[in-house]
Amino acid sequence: MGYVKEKFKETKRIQGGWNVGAYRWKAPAGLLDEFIKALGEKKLLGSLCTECGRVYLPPREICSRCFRKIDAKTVVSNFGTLLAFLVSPPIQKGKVRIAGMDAVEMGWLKEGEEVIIGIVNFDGTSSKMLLPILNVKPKDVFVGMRVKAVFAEKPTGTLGDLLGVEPATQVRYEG
Amino acid sequence: MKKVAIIGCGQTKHGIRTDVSQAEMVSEAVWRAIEDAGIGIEDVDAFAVGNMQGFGGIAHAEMLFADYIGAYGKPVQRVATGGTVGGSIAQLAYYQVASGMFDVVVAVGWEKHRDSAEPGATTGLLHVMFANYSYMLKKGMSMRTYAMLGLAGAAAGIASYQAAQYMAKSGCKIEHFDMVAAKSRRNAAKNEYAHLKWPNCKPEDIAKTEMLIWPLRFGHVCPASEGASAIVLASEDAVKRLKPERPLAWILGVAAYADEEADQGESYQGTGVLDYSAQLGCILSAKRAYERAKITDPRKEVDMAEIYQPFPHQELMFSECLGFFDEGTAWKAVEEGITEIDGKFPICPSGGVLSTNAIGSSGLQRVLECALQIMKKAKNHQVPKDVKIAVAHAWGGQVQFNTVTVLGDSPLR
Amino acid sequence: MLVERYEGIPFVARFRWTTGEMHELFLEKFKEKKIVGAKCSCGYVVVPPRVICPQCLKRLSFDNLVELPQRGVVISRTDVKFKMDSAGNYEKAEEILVAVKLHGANSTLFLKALEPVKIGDEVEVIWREEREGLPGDIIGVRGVKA
Amino acid sequence: MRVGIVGFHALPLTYDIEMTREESVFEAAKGALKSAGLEREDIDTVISASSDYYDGRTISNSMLIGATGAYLKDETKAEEDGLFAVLYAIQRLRTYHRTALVVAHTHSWTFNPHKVSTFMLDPLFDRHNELLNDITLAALQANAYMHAYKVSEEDIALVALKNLKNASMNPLAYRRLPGVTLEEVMSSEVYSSPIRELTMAPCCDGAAAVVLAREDVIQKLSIEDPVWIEGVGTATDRYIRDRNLLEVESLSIAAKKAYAMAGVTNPLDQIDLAEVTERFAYQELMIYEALGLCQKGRGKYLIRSGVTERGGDFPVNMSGGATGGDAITATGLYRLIEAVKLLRNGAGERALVHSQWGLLAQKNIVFVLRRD
Repeated sequence: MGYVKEKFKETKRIQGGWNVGAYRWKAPAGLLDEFIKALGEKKLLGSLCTECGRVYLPPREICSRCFRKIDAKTVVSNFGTLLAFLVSPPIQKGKVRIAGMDAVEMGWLKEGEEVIIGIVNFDGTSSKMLLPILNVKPKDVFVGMRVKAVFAEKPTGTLGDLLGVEPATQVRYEG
Repeated sequence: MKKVAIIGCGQTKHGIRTDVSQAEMVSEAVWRAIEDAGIGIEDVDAFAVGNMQGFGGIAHAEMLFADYIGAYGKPVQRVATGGTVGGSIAQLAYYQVASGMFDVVVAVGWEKHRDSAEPGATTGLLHVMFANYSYMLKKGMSMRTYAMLGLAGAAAGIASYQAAQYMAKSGCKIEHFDMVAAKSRRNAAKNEYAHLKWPNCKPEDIAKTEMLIWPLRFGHVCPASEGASAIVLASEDAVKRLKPERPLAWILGVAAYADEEADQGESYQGTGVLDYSAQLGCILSAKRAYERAKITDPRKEVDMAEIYQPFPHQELMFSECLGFFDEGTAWKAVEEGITEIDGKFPICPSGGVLSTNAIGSSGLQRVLECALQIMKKAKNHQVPKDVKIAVAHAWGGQVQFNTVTVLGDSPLR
Repeated sequence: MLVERYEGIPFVARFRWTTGEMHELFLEKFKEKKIVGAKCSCGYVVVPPRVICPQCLKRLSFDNLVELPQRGVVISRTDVKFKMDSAGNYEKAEEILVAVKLHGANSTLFLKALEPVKIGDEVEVIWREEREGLPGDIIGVRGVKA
Repeated sequence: MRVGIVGFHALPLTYDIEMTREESVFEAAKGALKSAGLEREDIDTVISASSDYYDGRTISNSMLIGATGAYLKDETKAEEDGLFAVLYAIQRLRTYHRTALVVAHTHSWTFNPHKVSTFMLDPLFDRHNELLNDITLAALQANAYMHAYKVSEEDIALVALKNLKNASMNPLAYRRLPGVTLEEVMSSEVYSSPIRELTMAPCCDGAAAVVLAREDVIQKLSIEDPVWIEGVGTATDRYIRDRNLLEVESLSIAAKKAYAMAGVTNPLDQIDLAEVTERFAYQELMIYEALGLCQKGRGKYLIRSGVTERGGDFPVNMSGGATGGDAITATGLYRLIEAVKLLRNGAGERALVHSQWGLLAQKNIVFVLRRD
């Protein structure tokens, strides 16, 4: 039988636009820069609320829970746990458009690849980051998997220096 | 504090409403609700309105059609909270009346987001993160990562993680999502105002649909619908005065506890939310709304619920947060048919958001549908069991807002 | 605390608003250089025509449509010295904007004046040579010599 | 049950503020709680006011939950002027809630608010007229009003001059021009005749917050010197095409309601001062009329005779009003805070506060405040 959808009469359409790209915003100066600088040293730098002890990654300025400015920074582990993930179907040309451009044509995504993105909780933080999961096949990914950060070989001083995560050594009983 | 009744309900057919303008669509719902209440516009003291304005491309659209819905010369209050907006509108209207400030209030929520030429609802959803993405690109995030995040972005992405987290906690499988989705499509087929209908849809039918983003299939996704919902609320005094000759539903308690944004803070700052499926805000809102409604045991006292579930796992997850099932067990109730239209505890007999999602309308529609069930006016999707207490839920923001509204067939004791 | 400023990536969200049948007809009539309004039984004449009377809230249908004269009276005017681009930046301009009530209509239309006019002046609607049934078919108004 | 204002904080208005949106909101919220002598834990409900179109962020409150102090609290967002958030707070305080925090902000630097006004135009017709926006519409209304009631450009300039002089004494104001003259106002750049640079409110960045509480809670917590909200009224008008441009009808209705609630029968006698939101100087004259301070078309006499000047019988905008700086959604809260400060400084017993929303003040809201 399938879907039953009511068709409504088409009436004239009037075109218009909203120049969203013309907006501008502000970020706390230096907050993300310090994080990026640490990436160049293959380290993850979070902010530490000394009131509640939470560590936010990437750094955060205001602790919602304590309603105060966060006052300290700390390096956290490069290892973490995969809390959740999703897997895209094999990427096809013409299917993924980003800002009006085809992601395959632009070379951003590869034809046929299955993109895996995960929610990663790095050890010692109260936060999670959304990162690509690299060097693993979808069938080998599982919730709870131990992962480690993958950094760019040659740091460029950008957010791109954190490439994603890959599986860390999974320790199992071998008796 | 005044007791508050719902005395009229009106909604438009939801779908891709190419036949009407935004103003025409909203007025359709408003006038139906007023007519359904059997009152005149002169009886209406105030309006509670809302939508997500970026989606339909008109800023503060209610100003444009104030003279379509009879709002001129009257107070109009506007709220907007993302997906929860409809629930927030209902609660605003509740407070307007409960405060004793107004006697009769019309609440209306709507969305006309197919007026956006961008695919789906991306115009609106993209802009939750547009500023952050602009910053991340400035800070050197590669276009590859941007494309990957964009691919998984918007609501489907967030829902996928949430689904995976829920699966990990509960042991439920994708086939249970198929069951929920099939139930929703079947129920929607009985609802004249719903968008995506599939009479007698079976889980196997859903299972045949392509994988969108694992673990969610195309068959699991809500449509981007256009439509409007409106309800008329009245104080106990107004009910005595207007004597509406119809069954009423009463609002017994409301609450809306906000959690921190889950995905990203402003300008790519970290947040402290780890589990998208935990929904502490929903748990707190439910607890407080039940307290206010004098409900001590929701499992015994609540008869049915309309849950905000654009994706099937959310019906399971939220039904646990709302206290209807133990954590991680709602999928078993689905297996047993408990949440079917004729089950022991029907959930979303209207088909829910999974089958009809006109953002600003969706949350309010949950309240409206609960009211219809209490009033026994839901026609083909009326649940057979006698509904005395119903719970309407909405979810939104950046995985962070929940509104819980408890309705009953008689005023709060 | 210092801040870092950043701009949006270039992107214009496009819209294509549906008109509904009544407004569609209003625009279609532009092709014939006609302006229609809707006359309610309360006497109010609304333009563009619409499904609900803004005065008394009665339902209006195609039966209420009336053709309006293309002349009206200037109820206000202003010399506009700026324009805004899509990003909200100002550009210098020298234009005249008027508020006009077409004869027999109660609604006010806001249109460009193609030549100087005063409050109280009689004006007529000027059409584009090639009309497509879109709002832009009306270029503006021009004074009518008595 | 009476509701009182027990704390407030407003950031100095400025353009291109050296703060993020989040920081400014946080400072306003924190400051308001401090001035009330309360902690975040004492607050039952938080209502923010902001608008997605001005912020360029869909769900503009979603990333501000931490900064407004709303984390795990009964929260919502009024998407309009902050005074509507205050109205909603009053409604909530009359039910379950004992205390409320209202926070509003707009950073005009983010995107030109006058451009946002064009997004309020009917996209099926009016939006395609490139000349239409809130400034040119105001110009049309001003000319129609001036023509009908023989109001001169000088009358309008006098309103602006009064407000500019007042603003220059207000440390929170953005536009401070000490010693500004009538000639300077009347020769400032024309945007759309008769609207000039100095006869319209400059859009700027601001954030403000107020703490409200129920009377019983105020007594229980021994909170000192509350300012009571005695009356409130709001109403909406028709869309610009079907409205009488010569009056602000919705404001007349709103004012009447607020007066009735506060037991005010003669505002000029019973109210001591007013803080109103005049996005354009001519609007203040129309506001006088709608508030019932004088008859229709006679607003000009109030400004000519100095009644509304500082030191006059009924001072209006001793803070400088929106002419001193307009932070859109926050502007109503700035007016409210200025009025509370004036009452607490002994400028009078009763004050009127007004704000507006939409094209040509389509929506208006009025409060009557009283200090015991």
